[in-house]
Amino acid sequence: MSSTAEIMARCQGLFEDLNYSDARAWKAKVPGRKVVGFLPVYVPLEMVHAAGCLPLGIFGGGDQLEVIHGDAYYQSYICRIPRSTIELGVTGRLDFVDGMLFPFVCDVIRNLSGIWKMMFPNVWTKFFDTPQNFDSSIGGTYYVHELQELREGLENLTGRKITDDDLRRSIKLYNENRRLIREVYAFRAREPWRAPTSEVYVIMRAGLMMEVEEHNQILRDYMDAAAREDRPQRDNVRVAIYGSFCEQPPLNLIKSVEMAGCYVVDDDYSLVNRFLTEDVPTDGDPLAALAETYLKHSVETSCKYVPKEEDKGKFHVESVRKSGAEGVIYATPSFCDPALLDRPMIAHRLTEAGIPHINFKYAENSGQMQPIREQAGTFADSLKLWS
Amino acid sequence: MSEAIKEKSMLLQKDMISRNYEAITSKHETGRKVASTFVPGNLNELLMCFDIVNNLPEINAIQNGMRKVSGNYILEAEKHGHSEDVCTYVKADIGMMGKGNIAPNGKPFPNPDVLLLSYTGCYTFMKWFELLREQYKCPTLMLHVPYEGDGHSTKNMRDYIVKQLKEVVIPGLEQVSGVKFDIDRLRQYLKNSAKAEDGLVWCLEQGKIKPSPIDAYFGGVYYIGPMFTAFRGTPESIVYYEELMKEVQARIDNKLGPVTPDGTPFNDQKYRLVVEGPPNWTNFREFWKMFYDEGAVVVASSYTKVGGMYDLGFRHDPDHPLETLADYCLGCYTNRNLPTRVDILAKYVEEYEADGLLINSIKSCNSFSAGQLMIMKEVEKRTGKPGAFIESDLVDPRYFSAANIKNRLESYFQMIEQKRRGTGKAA
Amino acid sequence: MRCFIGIDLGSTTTKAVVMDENTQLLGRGITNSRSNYDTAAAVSKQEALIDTRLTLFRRGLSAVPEVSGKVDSILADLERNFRHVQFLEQLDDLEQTCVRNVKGPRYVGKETGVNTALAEVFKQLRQSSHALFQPGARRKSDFFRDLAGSDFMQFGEPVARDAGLPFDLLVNVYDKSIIEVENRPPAGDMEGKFLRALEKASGSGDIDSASVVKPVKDALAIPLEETYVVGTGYGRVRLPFPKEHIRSEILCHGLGAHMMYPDTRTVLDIGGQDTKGIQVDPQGIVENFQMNDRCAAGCGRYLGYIADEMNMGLHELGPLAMKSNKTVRINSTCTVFAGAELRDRLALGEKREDILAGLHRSIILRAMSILSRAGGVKDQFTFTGGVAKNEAAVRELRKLIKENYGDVTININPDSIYTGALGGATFAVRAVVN
Amino acid sequence: MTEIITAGIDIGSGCVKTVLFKVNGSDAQWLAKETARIRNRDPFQLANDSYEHALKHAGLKRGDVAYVASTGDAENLKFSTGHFYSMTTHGRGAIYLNPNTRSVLDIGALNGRAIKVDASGKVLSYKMTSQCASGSGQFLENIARYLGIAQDEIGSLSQQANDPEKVSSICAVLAETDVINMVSRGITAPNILKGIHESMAVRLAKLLKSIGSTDGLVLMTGGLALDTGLVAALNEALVKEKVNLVAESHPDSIYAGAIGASLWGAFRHEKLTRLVKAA
Ligand SMILES: Nc1ncnc2c1ncn2[C@@H]1O[C@H](COP(=O)(O)OP(=O)(O)O)[C@@H](O)[C@H]1O
Ligand SMILES: Nc1ncnc2c1ncn2[C@@H]1O[C@H](COP(=O)(O)OP(=O)(O)O)[C@@H](O)[C@H]1O
Ligand code: SF4
Ligand code: SF4
Ligand code: SF4
Repeated sequence: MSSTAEIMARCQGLFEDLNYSDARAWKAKVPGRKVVGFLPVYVPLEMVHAAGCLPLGIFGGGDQLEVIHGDAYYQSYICRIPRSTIELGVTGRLDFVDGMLFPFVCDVIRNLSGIWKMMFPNVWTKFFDTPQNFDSSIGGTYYVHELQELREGLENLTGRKITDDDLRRSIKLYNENRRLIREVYAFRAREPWRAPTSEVYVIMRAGLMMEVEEHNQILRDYMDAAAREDRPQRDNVRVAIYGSFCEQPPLNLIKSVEMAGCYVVDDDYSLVNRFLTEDVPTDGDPLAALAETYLKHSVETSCKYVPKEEDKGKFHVESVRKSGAEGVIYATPSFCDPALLDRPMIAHRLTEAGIPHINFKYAENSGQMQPIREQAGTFADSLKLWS
Repeated sequence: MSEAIKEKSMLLQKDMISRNYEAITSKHETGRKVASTFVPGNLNELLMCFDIVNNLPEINAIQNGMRKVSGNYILEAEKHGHSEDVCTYVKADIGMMGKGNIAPNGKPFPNPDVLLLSYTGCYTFMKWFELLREQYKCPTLMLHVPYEGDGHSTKNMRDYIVKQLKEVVIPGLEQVSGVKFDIDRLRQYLKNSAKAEDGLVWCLEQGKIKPSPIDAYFGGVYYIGPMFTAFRGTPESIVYYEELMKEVQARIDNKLGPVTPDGTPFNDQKYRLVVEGPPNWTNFREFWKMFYDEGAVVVASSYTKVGGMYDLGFRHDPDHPLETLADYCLGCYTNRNLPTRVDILAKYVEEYEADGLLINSIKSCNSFSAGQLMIMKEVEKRTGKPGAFIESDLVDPRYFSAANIKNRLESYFQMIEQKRRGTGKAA
Repeated sequence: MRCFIGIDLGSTTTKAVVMDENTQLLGRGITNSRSNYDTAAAVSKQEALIDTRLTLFRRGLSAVPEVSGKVDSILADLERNFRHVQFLEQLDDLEQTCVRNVKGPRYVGKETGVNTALAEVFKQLRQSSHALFQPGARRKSDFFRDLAGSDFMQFGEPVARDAGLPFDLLVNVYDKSIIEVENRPPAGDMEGKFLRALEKASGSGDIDSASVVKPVKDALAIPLEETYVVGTGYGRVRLPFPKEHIRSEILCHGLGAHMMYPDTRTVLDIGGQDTKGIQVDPQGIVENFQMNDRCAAGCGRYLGYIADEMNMGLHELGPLAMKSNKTVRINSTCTVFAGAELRDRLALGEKREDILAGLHRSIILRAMSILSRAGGVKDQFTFTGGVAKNEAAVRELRKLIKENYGDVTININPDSIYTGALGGATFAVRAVVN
Repeated sequence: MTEIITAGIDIGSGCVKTVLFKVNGSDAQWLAKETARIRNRDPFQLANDSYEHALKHAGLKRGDVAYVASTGDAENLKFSTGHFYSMTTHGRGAIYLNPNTRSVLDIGALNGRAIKVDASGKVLSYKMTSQCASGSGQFLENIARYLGIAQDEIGSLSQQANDPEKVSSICAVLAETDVINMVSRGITAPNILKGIHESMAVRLAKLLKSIGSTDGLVLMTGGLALDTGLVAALNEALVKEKVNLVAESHPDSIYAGAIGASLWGAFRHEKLTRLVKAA
């Protein structure tokens, strides 16, 4: 049985490694293995897994990467994640990646897929679109075809067929992964001092850089270890953080928020592994199952259209209630149109529901934490002193 | 643009626009229904089938930008919690509501009866109408147009759009308007569209002549006006383009350049440019002047393709009414992937014999801007012609820095000039 | 003789270069632009003409056998003494201006006290000025404002304390007056000043007056005719010249770098508020360029803020940063926040030199992005602008160029700050001669 | 209710502010105040010295103080009992200085903060300016120095303006150049200062609106509160905005953070004592 410190050392190592040595080693181990990178927010990882590939989460360069060439491709008023992603590419850090998936998030990631095609013509690059029409017969039909296209693309890449049974097996593993993650989240919401978000977050990020089987084991081990260890409970308030679904904040920011007196009990960081909120059925046609789960049981986030006005923000309000958060910090990357355009609408809904909220912006390489501490700290003060 | 000298086509257009604003603002008297919808991927012919008047928030934002009121509207929106970082078209629109929602004709805008969210090429449209929907609480019809990520459309995409048209959009519009859908009416309008489209394409292609009888950017935004807004499919737009063609032909015959806002023909054309990206509206004339003062004419632009890429051969096809609408939506400029955009721009630089590609990068608009530096590099590489990059915004006056833009433009033109003279003998 | 002049009106400094018709460089002059632009242009031009005289002296003296081998030291003496004469003259002006400015409600009842203190401070300033102009003395800056200013603060504080006056009163009267003085171009009569300097220098014994005075006087007699002036730089639109005398700073920098290093293909210029990456062809013609956008993060002024925050001269930052062997990563390069970042880091217990090294690296990282945007770095590479004087910045640049572009010849000229003006002067020659 | 002594220490980016209070229930008596400009010194050492100074002034010893509350950049202050964040303390301090306060604008050297409070000093909402230093106190200070104007003269000069000149740049650095341009165009110092004040005022008005302040008194705290020109410009901007807000300053505005800390310290102390008793 490992301690949280041991688990964290493994995950931290993966999380910080901008050379992706682990994924490289995975690929080198068996000739012919392929690695497929993906960007936030959602792609069906089970499909990549079923193809025998390693899905590798590429979530920007964080605050340790010096961006030189990436800036040459983006104006100052565009968020950071595409430029650090380009930096990773240009500096050869992704030279072992055989395919790249650019999901439907926003115009920035969308256009990045085109840049990738031009810059790395030898990499299989796919823009992966998810429907914004949630009717099974309309959006569903379209999505099944898109999934089929993705399947064929992967088959082309690996030179082997993906059978329905391959897919079902992978879906099962990922159902397990999602279930365990839901458990970790519930555990943290119950006893946030035992599972600080600065740890949970790193475990989630690391999980997107390893095989799902290993991650499942780590999740189990972590919950065991964390429940056993004696960690002091502090006089902190409970907050949920939303708006951080794409470009990720620096780990220091998460730590600063915790230091300023907040327990983070819910978040939308690296959403991909919680995007589907229920198990994907493993009987019947797996593509239809994936499509149907996406249409009917996926999170609300800024990159998905909400068909009914009255449903906007409902997901957030419900998550706040479920996790027992006392307030919401809506923390968005600077220049993130999806999150920032959503912000007033979500804010209205939270206000209507009587949930206190604040917002601020960050960049993946933010260095100055003082304003963050001050804003989060004041929020904590105010929840502590007056509620 | 009050004191500008106007040609007949411009007066025609002005009249069309004001009649449309009249139709919108008088909806309570006339009982007509009003839809809000966007330029790229707009389904004007379809709306006409339901006698619905078309109100385009982007056009309102442009009007407000040119009338120099957008700055205040944007501030108003920011005061209500909108971020400084996001698209200013959206904020100018939301802010206008906050300030009484007055149309350019001075009358209040009525609330729309339906938001037709036929979004293509830009993600922000979706958020924009979610925001409007929150205000107006009116029916919202979403038409999701997939992005051409691989540089072409697929049957799946087309089927998806047609299905949405059949099962979501048309029934929705029938319900809002109480008018039954008549596909033959649609065919007739589409026929009108195709005819007008021929005219527009002819005009834009005259940029190949030297001196160019048109300015395909500053002038171009007028030429595309009727086609991109509420008039595609109407007989008036056919008349407009016939008039425009006559004017252009007259200039060709007399070897004249386009008419500048000062009213003089711009004949002394030293530099020919292809421009990528939308213009700035708040300082539109000042911006244009920076070009013609230096002798730069724009011979082709991408902005004039956001509402449809007709020059690549697409025409609305009355024989396949719904399919043609789908193809139209899929093919708008910003719905094409970056490699395709590079192909198009490089082709323009070559076919229009331009001195280079100038990019006006818009702070607001990720759809256009994210990736433009890569576009510039690629086009430079392919054509061997130098590119230049300036930055401004659509309707936020805070982001128009005349000195900065002028500095870059002058340097760019002097550079082209120096290069032309070969050895450094230039002075 | 015909003189061709290029003036580069930068955001922080204004530079002038004088050339003869064969594009031979005659003189350079610099002043800070923190004053009215006409004045800045006039002052820098005057400085360049002074330098031109020195060149002419050199030419004259080189023909005099008696001084062979001593020309350098004679000229250096002459210049030091000339500068000293000029300095004292400006100091007098400053003192009179200060006295005039001791008025208004804040000074009521304290006039005499302040005046006495001022007299004392200026006495000390005059005394210390000798040391400033000693042979081999290292001056913090070339500008009167900086030289007089730092000593004024240094002497002022104890004087004020002893006199029981708030130091702020003195600072304020200084701040007010220095602008006025700066906005008055130093009185003309260059010849007279040179003659006085010559006297002073020969008074000191090591100059053989007879053999030197005549060639110097002869050189002073040569009329300097301003044949053509070209203006460039940030403030060029405000220059008092017609449009055809004005060139884009990009072109001037490209051409200037080409004049210095004909094999240059890539030029980086880091100025006060902009950073430019320029590609030039073998003729010095600009092929491509990029500059920072509407945010001045990470430009030269950034270092100015840091220097202020640390109470140091700009010249001293580089050497201190060089002492570091560990770099602290700094991500935010907002020029104005530089000070805050510094404080933040100091509070975290980082060492000053390490933070400084980090700040220098972040400036250069930004410059590297602009270079990358302008098409990368080709052989040879020339670094120009004020920041090229900073050794720590140069060290980081060399490292990063090597890492990203391999072995590239890197040219850095001690006079690189004049690159734009040099290009301007070259354009001036071409306008007339070709 | 027992009478206790509490201290509030506010470490800012420009100065350290220290206060001492005697608190008895809702009754608070101000015993001492100290400001020290940091000027490249170690702020923690400075805080320590200031604190000593203040104690001496009030005739007290360290042991007499029940709760030392820090605020500002002072989370790591060794001798503090607890830390409150700036906006919590500025809100409370502002209510102490003027009980009619409903919104607080705290404008320091680098950041601006708008805070909406209720009558008890409870923070209802707040917002900080962004990471870009445009329109900050530091910027104004630089310009003033360049113009040769002392900080306490800025206000009155600005109010003498007859034709304020707009500052167009968003960037504080480029704006400085703008200003230098203005000087060379012969624009007078009052018109330049007023122009800067106006552009700051617009931003501040926006900040206030964004936290939902629509009526009542706005108390300015922090270093720039004493700048009467800014207060005047802000009031003009508020009138133009047609909001029912009036901005005022207070001679002790600069202490608002420290006062708030001291008073929340007392509140917290009482709560803790009660908890201990209950236990
Ligand atoms: N001796 C020096 N050592 C280090 N840096 C210097 C020195 N002199 C000038 N600088 C830097 O150079 C900048 C000015 O560069 P310059 O090329 O003159 O700019 P501009 O043309 O915009 O006036 C200053 O802001 C300063 O940071
Ligand atoms: N009388 C005054 N008039 C104008 N500005 C002032 C005055 N006194 C102080 N300041 C400005 O106030 C700022 C410091 O304010 P303060 O609230 O102490 O900031 P911080 O909390 O960040 O240290 C400085 O920028 C200084 O220039
Ligand atoms: S951070 Fe926001 S704007 Fe940037 S790529 Fe992600 S979703 Fe798009
Ligand atoms: S982002 Fe661009 S395309 Fe999208 S709404 Fe704004 S201006 Fe239009
Ligand atoms: S971040 Fe700093 S340097 Fe950049 S615009 Fe803002 S104030 Fe200017």
